[in-house]
Amino acid sequence: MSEPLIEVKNLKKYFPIRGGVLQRTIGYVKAVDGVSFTINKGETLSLVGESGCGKSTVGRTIIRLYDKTDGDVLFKGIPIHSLKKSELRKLRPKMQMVFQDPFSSLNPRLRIGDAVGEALLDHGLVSKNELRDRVIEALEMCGLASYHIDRYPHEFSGGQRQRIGIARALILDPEFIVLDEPVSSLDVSIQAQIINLLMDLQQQKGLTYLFISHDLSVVEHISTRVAVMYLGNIVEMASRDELFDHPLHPYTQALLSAVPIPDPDLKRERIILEGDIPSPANPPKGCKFHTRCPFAKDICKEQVPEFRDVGGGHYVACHLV
Amino acid sequence: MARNIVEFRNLKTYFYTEEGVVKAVNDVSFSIREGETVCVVGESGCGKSVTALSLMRLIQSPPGKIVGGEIIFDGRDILKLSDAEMRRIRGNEIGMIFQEPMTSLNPVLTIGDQLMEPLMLHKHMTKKEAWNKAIELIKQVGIPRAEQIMTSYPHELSGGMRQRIMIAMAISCDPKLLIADEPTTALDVTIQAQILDLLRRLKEEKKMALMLITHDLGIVAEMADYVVVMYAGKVIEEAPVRELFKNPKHPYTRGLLKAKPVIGRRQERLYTIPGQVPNPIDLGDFCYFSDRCEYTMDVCRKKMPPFVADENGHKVACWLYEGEWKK
Amino acid sequence: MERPTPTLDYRRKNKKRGGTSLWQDAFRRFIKNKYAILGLVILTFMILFAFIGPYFSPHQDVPDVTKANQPPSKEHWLGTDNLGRDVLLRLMLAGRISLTVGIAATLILLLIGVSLGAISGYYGGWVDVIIMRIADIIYAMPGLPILIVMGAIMSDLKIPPAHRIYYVMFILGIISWVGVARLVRSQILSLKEQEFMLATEVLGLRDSKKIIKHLFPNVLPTVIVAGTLGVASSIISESALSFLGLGVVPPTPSWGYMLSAANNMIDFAKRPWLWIPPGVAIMLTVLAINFVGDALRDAFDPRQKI
Amino acid sequence: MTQFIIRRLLQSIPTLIGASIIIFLIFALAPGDYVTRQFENPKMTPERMEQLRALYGLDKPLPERYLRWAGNMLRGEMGDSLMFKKPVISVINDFIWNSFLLGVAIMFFEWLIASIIGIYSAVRQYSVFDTIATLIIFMLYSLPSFFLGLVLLKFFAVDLRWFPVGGMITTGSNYTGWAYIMDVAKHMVLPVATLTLISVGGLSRYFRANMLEVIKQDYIRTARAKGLKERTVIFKHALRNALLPLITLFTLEIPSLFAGAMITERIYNWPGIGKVVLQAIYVRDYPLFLGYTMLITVLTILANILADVLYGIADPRVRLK
Repeated sequence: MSEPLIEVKNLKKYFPIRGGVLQRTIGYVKAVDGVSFTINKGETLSLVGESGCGKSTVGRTIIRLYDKTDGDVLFKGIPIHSLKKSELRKLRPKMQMVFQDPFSSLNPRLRIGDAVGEALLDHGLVSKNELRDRVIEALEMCGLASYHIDRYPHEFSGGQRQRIGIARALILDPEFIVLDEPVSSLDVSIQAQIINLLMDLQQQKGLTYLFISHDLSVVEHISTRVAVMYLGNIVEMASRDELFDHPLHPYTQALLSAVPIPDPDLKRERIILEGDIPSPANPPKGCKFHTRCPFAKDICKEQVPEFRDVGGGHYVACHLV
Repeated sequence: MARNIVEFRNLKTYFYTEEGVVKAVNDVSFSIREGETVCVVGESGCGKSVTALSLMRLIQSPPGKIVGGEIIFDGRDILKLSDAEMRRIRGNEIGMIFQEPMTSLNPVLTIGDQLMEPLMLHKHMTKKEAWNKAIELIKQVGIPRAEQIMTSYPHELSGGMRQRIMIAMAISCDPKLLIADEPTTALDVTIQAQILDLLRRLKEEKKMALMLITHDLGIVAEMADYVVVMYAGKVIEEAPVRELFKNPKHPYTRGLLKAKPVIGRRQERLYTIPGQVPNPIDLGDFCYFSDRCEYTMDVCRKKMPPFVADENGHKVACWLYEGEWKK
Repeated sequence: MERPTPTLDYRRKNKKRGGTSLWQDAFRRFIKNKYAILGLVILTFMILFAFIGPYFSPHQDVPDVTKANQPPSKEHWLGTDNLGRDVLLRLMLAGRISLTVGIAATLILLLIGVSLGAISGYYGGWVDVIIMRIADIIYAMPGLPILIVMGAIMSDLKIPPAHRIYYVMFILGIISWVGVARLVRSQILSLKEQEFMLATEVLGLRDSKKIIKHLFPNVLPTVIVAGTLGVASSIISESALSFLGLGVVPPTPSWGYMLSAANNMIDFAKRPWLWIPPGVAIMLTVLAINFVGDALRDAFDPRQKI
Repeated sequence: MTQFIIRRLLQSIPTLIGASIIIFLIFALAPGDYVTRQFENPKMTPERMEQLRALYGLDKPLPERYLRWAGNMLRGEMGDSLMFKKPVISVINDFIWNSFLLGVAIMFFEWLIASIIGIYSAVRQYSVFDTIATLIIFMLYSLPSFFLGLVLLKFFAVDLRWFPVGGMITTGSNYTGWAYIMDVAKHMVLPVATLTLISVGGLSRYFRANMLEVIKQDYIRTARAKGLKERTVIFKHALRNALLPLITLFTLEIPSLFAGAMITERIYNWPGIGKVVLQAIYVRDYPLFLGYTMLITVLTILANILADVLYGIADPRVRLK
């Protein structure tokens, strides 16, 4: 087993809800409600779940775009959330992020060369005359051409912009990259290009990824390990093969069976979940999934299931397993 | 064989933009039979939505305009109808649901108000009758507490519920055809499963044809009887669903099937189609896929391939099959 | 990768190597706008008229009572005033004042409005609360009466006529920055939500870079539009104040002050050449600026075409 | 809702205090006061001036004067107008309704014309009507109100003699009943026309922009897809949404009904509050001006709260807490 690069310990992120005459905090949206996991060097851990499950908030809190509410995040043993602003800034290049929306993730008024190169310059990692070469190198590594350096974001398609976003992160020579739904707004044919690019780069550079996605088929392709989130908690976590071949949590099973498969002859037993995802401001008591779980028992309504190892690094939080 | 409910014949819908003419739908022909589910599949900008909106005559003009062709619906050419006649078809004989359930319902009108509108208009129901029918519809699309929903506003409902309401509204007048334009793209996968299930059930119950527009081949495999593949404003391949998945012919279709990761089918690398969809402005007269195709020949860059059917009725527009046509 | 990805240009028409910035795009849209061009032509004319025009006038701006109150003639195209001065020349000279005050007042209001709005939006917290409270206070007070009272106080303070113009600029700037501040603040708040601003944090950019390279250029279009339209309303406010005799006063006339000739019943009824030309001049200038401002808004934001 | 109103009222207290301090200071710091202005002549001795100042309470230190003034204001006592020699309240009451009459007429015509032009321009965007309306509107809102007022006065009253040159009733007449109403109406035509023409431009642009924005929305497409008549689509589905932001605008215009139009009232010699206040400024009648300014400030603050409340009632998406 290789060494952990990221350790997340009981991380919580609550967003206050304000109300009343004086706009006091009257409640919290528990976007992330106590998650723990580690990411080992060189692997891809995927966080998968539906909208509102808190997967993006986890990603943003890990690299301290948001301040945590509770818990700890260690990057190579350094507690990220205890760093001073200047120390954090120095560490920034090591932890990067690729964003979901290729249209809003690039400043429309900045040339590509500046967008990709500015951080390198700002951190003093390169001299001004070397900069251009480094930018071109990064662009080419991401499948773009050197003459793109003088262009503006609106002159590129979604897939190309996503490549620019990747180049911008890559040029800083990071060890860890949070990929926040990097392909979900792209068409299938472009999606495949970007996934391959990400996997190639990981191999060449020994990168460690946290891959956030709602698309299970992409997750299955790209991950080493997978964690399934529901309403702010991880309900199941295991190696990719284990999770997809032997899903234990009813939610994971339902998710997997809900994905349409491009084979008209395949007839599957489908678990169709009833109802909607409850609001994270007012989650159900006990197991948060019990309101939609086809197998829910009385205990599920009262007791929060423990997140435990059921063997071989397969973790699950369910009373019925 | 059931008769055609819709037949697109050489439909051309262009958009006149500042940069030039976008031939969003460029000589498209296909048909949908009664009670059949036809999936129109393709990537963004391929013209699949514009085809559907042309059928409803809801293309915004300017910049859009239907410049040629015919759309025969139930024996009449839609494009020749008066506005009043067209309105009697919309929402009555053809229902339509859209991609964004969050913005497709009017935020300041109650669900009940919006549901009752087409019933009172097309079926000449009284308010009371329409109210009862609307409640029945809400139950039919699987939403509990129908009375309460009637007086709710759209923002009080979740995305999945709103899409159910949209469906209820679209089927309220028992249309012969339901158009669903990416109905589940904005929804979570467990909700998507609910909606697809609902659409399938309603289609059977109401015996209506379904024109389902999607980019997801998984949904196509699950829902379609017949598939139409579009690329850059053209239909490049069409076939019955089993035939298409078993024996995809066009390199683009094949590429799409290979490029999408599939659950339970692990592979080392994904197949990729290189490059990207061409800029739709001022395209020439050649195969639009030629610059991304791994089998490109000289002829592909010079002439537009004709759309030809083989003996199984599997149609494809590709020069690779030139040899087969001569037989 | 199996094969190198062919790098297709998204816009094939764009053959040149250097990219086209949004500024260039906006410029292209701007010069295509007929109203914008008309506005620019009128505006250029007014500026030349006011600043160069007087050098071509055969008259001197000195009283000559022998020629008082003459109607328009070949010699005096717009007639003469009650002191026998050429109205056309006065109109040009007044234009200098009106245009200068309009522009300077706008610069002051932009300076205050943009900096307060930016600070408020960027830092948030209690700074934001305080600035927005002050904005609320100023917004709640009736603008024109306060403006007029300040004009009156200027008279009480016995400010020399030559200096009044600076005070007028300043007063106009101070009472009209609220709109711009709110606009800039809301723009910055929405920019902060954009992923590229999150990216600047992830990249660890310095605050100064975030502001100068990322926020500022994206707020600038809004500021330019607000500034242009601000000049128009400053000109109108100044003319109202001067019309009441509480703004810029003789010997330096402004268009508004010239219009106050209409306060005299005889001049008003019998000598329209004294007060109609400055009114038309104000209207033309403001119209031209509004055309340009509106075209700029369209050019910067083609989606919001109105 | 009640909670929201209470909160907003509480929030407006500091605003009101701040505004009152600023308004008070503006006058207090001005050198010329009522006494110097009104009684300064060679015969007046400095002693007598001081006596007068003491009489009017102008000799006390500033904070004391402010507190006394503010305390009086809170009790609704605005003091006596120096110019009219009677309570400010009754002066305001004497003239404000004349302004209100003018204001209501203007508001009626402004909204009527603007809505017709705005909606029609939006529905027929780029038509000949739209182009011409746009041009005229631009010209109207580029006009200073006093210039338009003067031109209309010169042309229609002085030259053509269609309408009276000023005032509210014909001098020396003592019409009653219908004749009185007609007389007032005749006097109202020009001032109402002036202010309506000036303000109709901006509002109709706003109407048009709102309509255009709403017509682009998905739910309008949905309405059309239901086969609704274009009339229903525009007036039921589009207009209701387009009107929402206009509710705010409308409510915020309410204080101006009471504020009077200083310059226009002066030009047409309309006996409204605006004209009187302008006069008060010229003679430095501070109590009257202070009373008036505070009244309008309070009305503006209340209108702001009312605007939010009405918006909350009209838009089901907004929940007032």
